[in-house]
Amino acid sequence: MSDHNQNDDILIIDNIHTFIGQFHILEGVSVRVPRGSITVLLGRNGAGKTTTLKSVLGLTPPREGKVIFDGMEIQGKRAFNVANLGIGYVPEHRAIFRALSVMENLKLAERQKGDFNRNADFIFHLFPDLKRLYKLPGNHLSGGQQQMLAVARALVPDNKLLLIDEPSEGLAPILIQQMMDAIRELSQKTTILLVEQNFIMASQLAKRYTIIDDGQSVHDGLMQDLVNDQDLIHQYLGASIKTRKELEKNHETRK
Amino acid sequence: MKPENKKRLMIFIWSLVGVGVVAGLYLYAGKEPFIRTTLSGLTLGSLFFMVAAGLTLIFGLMDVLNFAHGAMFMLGAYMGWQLYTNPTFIFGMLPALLAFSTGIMMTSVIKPYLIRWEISSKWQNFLPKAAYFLALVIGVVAFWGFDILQLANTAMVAATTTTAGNPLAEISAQEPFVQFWYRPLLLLLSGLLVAFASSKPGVKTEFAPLDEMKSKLVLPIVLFGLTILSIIIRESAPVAILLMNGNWRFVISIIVAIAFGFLFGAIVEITLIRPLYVRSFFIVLMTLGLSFVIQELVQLLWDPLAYQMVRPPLFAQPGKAANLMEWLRNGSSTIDVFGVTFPTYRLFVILLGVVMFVFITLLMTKTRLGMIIRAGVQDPQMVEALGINVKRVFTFVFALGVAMAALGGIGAGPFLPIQPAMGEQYQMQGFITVVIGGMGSYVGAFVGAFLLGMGRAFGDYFALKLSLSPAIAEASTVIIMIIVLLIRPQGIFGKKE
Amino acid sequence: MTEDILLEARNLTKAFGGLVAVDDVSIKIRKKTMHAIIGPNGAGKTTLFNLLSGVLPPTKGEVYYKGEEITKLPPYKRAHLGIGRTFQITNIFPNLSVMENVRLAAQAKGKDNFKLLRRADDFQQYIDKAEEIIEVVSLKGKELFLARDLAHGEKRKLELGIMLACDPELLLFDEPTAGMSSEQVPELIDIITNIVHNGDRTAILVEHRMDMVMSISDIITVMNQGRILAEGSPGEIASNPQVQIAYLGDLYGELA
Amino acid sequence: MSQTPLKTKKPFFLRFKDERILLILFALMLAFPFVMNLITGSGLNDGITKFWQGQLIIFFIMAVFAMSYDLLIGFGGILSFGHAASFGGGAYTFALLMEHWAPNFIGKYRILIGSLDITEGIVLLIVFLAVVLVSILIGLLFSATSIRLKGAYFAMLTLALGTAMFILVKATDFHEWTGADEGLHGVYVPDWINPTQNRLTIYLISLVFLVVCYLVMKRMVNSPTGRVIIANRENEDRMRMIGYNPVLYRTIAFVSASFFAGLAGALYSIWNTSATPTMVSAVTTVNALIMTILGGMGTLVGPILGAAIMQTISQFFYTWFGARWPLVFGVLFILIVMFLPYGIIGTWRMKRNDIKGGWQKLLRLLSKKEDL
Repeated sequence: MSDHNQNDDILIIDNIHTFIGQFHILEGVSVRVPRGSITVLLGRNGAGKTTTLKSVLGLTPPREGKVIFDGMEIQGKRAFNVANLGIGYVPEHRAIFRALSVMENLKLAERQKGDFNRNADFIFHLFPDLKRLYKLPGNHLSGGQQQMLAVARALVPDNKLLLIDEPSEGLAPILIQQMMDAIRELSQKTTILLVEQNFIMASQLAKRYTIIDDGQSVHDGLMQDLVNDQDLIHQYLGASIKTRKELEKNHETRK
Repeated sequence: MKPENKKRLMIFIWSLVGVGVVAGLYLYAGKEPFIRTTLSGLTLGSLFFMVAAGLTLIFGLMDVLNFAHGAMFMLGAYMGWQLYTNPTFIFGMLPALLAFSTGIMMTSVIKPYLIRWEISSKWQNFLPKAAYFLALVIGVVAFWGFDILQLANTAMVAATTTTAGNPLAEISAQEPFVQFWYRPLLLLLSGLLVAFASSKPGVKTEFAPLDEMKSKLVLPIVLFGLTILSIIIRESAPVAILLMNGNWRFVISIIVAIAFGFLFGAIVEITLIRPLYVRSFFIVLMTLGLSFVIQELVQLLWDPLAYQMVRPPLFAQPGKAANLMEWLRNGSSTIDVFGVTFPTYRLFVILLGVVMFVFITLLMTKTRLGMIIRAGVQDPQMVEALGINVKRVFTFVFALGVAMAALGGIGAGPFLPIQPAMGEQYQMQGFITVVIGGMGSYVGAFVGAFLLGMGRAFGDYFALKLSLSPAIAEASTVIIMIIVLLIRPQGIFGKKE
Repeated sequence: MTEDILLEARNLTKAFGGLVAVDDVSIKIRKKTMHAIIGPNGAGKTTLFNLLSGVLPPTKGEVYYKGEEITKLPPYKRAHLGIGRTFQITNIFPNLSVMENVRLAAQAKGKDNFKLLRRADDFQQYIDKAEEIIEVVSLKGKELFLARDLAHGEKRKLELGIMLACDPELLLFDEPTAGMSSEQVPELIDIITNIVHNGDRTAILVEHRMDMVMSISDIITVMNQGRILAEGSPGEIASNPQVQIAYLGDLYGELA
Repeated sequence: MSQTPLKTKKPFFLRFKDERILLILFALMLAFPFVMNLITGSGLNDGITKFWQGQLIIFFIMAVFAMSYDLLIGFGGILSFGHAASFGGGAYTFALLMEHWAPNFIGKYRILIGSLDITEGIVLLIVFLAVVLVSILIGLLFSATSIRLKGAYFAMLTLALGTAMFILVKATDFHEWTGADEGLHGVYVPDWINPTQNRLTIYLISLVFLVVCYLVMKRMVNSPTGRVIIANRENEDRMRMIGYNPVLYRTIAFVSASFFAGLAGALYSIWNTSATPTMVSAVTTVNALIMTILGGMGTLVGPILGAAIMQTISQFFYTWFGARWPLVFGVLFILIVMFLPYGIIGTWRMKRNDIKGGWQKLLRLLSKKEDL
């Protein structure tokens, strides 16, 4: 933890424990998110990555531990209060509002009047498709378009931190590429805490990572170190995944 | 595109069936009975809609079946009728209510300071409880020796004895100010204590920013001003209102009923429903109990009698108007519609229903609040994650639903007997309407209400014509519901789960 | 050869609105094998599972069990034929005791389901069977606990127990280790292999833990975006570059 | 509230141990009229003894009705707002047959065994068979609707079906049969069970009826089928995967609940020799609901306690609070829903282990086996 200055962390999750009903989902998760870069949460299905994001936001408030955002303790606060401090959330499964049009979806995310008009150019620059679909109801969008809308929605107000949950899930390769570019561009403007299963995508985007396994944060560090650490990948991210370099080599030989 | 085409075909077929049924009825019944029955169907439909609109809105967002909706409809009628016949009761109670609300509304002002208070968790637990208890005691003391029943009696007497000649004949004295002055003060104190308790002093996980203090102060200051005003006008206002032109008095009645419904709904949601959201089945039971309590309370205040509300002058003059202009000029009680004599007040009820529908449609499609409601129906958590206080939206929607029921009540006031059980039947029809239309859909409620109204009206017509009992007409709505549900289990405009 | 096939799906397709979750999948499950289905998130594994167990009706295609078509059979009839399944989300009877959870499943195939006026506790055979199974899934000593009071891992074991009590020939495991900590997994794997191999049963397994899949399954089918990407023995799958890419994310083009 | 299976079969007499409080209560109730008779000196069939027997009869019958409702809502997890249809259906079937068919039959035919005239007995038997048949049919009707509809839609449809039944008995078209709004009054009831002449008989019959129904329902709840119904409440999808057809078991729950409700209705009809539309109305269902909630859903003793409380409250609250007593009752009900959601028995049972634990600790302290 000595590789960076603590005061630079926009978000500090300190040993949180979260229960959903009877289930003890998080059993001690600690994450640090340094300002101005992308941090990724890794881990297999059901490890507690999504719950970590929800706990930050207050949708599943943690029972123990601290969440410090921008120097302020926010654990136990209602989700709308937390969001209004400047945290944007892109949930998994593209929870856009299907009964609302694209425009309404975006307008709904305004925290102050005019938020959308101020940021419209940037949003349409990132996702030009949305401009074309502006008046369409949400349930007429394709999966990829819905995912773009979900991300765009988090960009309407000026957020200091974005929580993005599996933006690549179920997307076609070309769309994943587009989403990656968008997120990379976003990271110039704000800090991002990303949950991503697609390891290649995660490894290309993120500067730091935290691995969550069985509701505990078990490892963290710089992404470039993880990419070269076969054993760690093997242990936590599922079996015989080879690193990118080896894959590339494989690909070459097949050619 | 296949399902789209199938849907269009279905709509086409059903429109054909609808046109066929209408044409068949027209041919069978003949022109005049057909128009007359249609008009009464529209009137009924409008009433059903006014009950169902609130129900469906509340159900859509919160999954709450409100069994007290009929009772709230009835309360709206009573409040409007009170103001119209003898507002002594309303103005007598108003200072108390306003003073109490002023106190409660101070919550958001004092909360930011109180939660920063450094006290031990023992005190954090104890203080709110003590405050609630003290608030209750002070509240009781404030009403001690206050003869509410006598105050309520004034309207009863007025309703049974006053004639059109002298509206002030039965106006009765209120408690003199020298006896009354301390009551609002105590209630203000009681409200402040509740505010103190609900702002959870010393609890660090609570959240309230210190800025925006100015905007938070507006509401309590306005309410405080209104409280002072209501104390001053306590005795003169009833006289002023009774001397007013009847039409304007009726307009004010409607406003009062809506305002009362809104306030009452908000209070019920905050105090009774909110703690039960985690156990939604118990909300149904709670509202059942609430409807009990409301009905009994009304009977306690105004005796279990049926009152007839005098129609406003615009609808009161005997005689038939040939057209709309003539009606508005003369205030005739009936009007000629395509050769059928029809009471003007019923026309007004139809209008009220349509206006309400337009209002809801505009609210839902054009405003930010409507957007929030439509989004909240699908995913309240995500709405909250966008930074919107969903709890407050829930309160607002419930209050709005109750306000609409209250509006329905006062709208029905002048042509239904005003009695404690008047809401029950409409609640049942409201439920059926909501189920037919699809729970949560206001368009469905609108269509369903008029479908039911028509069914009921034509049921009545056939019952009369074929000398069957009126029970057949009553059953017609149930039959329509069963048919609709057999064809579309999720209702006409409902979405499949 | 055909007698060797226990379950067969032909051209199964399932679409939700516009989204095709399972796209023209044909799969054959041979008797007495442990057949694993793997694939990245959203590949359609759970949907395929739901089609096989009858929770969802397919948009197109047929399912055959022991050579007979069962596409339109409701789940409870499939259960009588001998198809049992577990759920990804723990899906037990929370307010009943562990014993009762298993006992009910044991009772399902018996002929005493409509005896209204006999005490359930008088039917010793079901209780005996339940006790036996509780022992197999190593929940002994917790019979009288309410199911909701169990720890998560124990709930998963109970889930296995419920399925086992139905006496199935074909077992469908939907991520049996989801949400379990690493220390608990080996025990569960033991239980599962024990159940399958000792009972001469057939099993289909959807699982994320690759190490587990590789070590216990006979055949592996890899799904991606609703289709079957590859099928073969663990060794073949491990060395299949396409699979690697599917699992790591479909950024193949960019890498080239 | 789980049924913990007991491996060892208890000896017959030991089974009563769990029920000893109820056994004592039963004995007390059995002795009640005679004791009252001794104390007050008024005859068994008049004065205050007769009055209190009447009160208890209503309690017994309503307790069975409430229990049958609990069978649906508490054990089956089915929220029906039309349960009064079964109760009223039983009452009307009984009253209609006794009013329009039985006198004719008895007038025309005599059935003798030796010199013993059992005509009335046979008539009653036939009428009760009809009651059973009708209530089963009503149960089937209601359960048929549950196949297609779920949740609030289903609840609303049961409400509507109940209302349809209510409208039917109120319809003036059948006035000469059903008496429309007024209902049927002064229904013919054989002398030996006539509540005005032989109240003690009907008292004992209702008491036995309650006890038998309680035992049968308790047995049903613990039977293989009952266990399936309870599990169905917990998790219908999983039941399907195990191999049960939930629709079938829901139907069984509906039919058996309707069966008991119908019998209770018929008995109620004997008790006040009438059948009125109120018995079919939603108010009656709501009463059963309130009783069940008060006592505790999912327990059989709960509804009995709830019925007792209701009966007591409606007696005493009137004298205490006057005609507006339901106001107090309504407030009480809201408080219970808010703060005792599992009802009296339910809350007690949840806490019982704590109580037990407390007692054990106390005993340990007293016996000084443990230093604390």
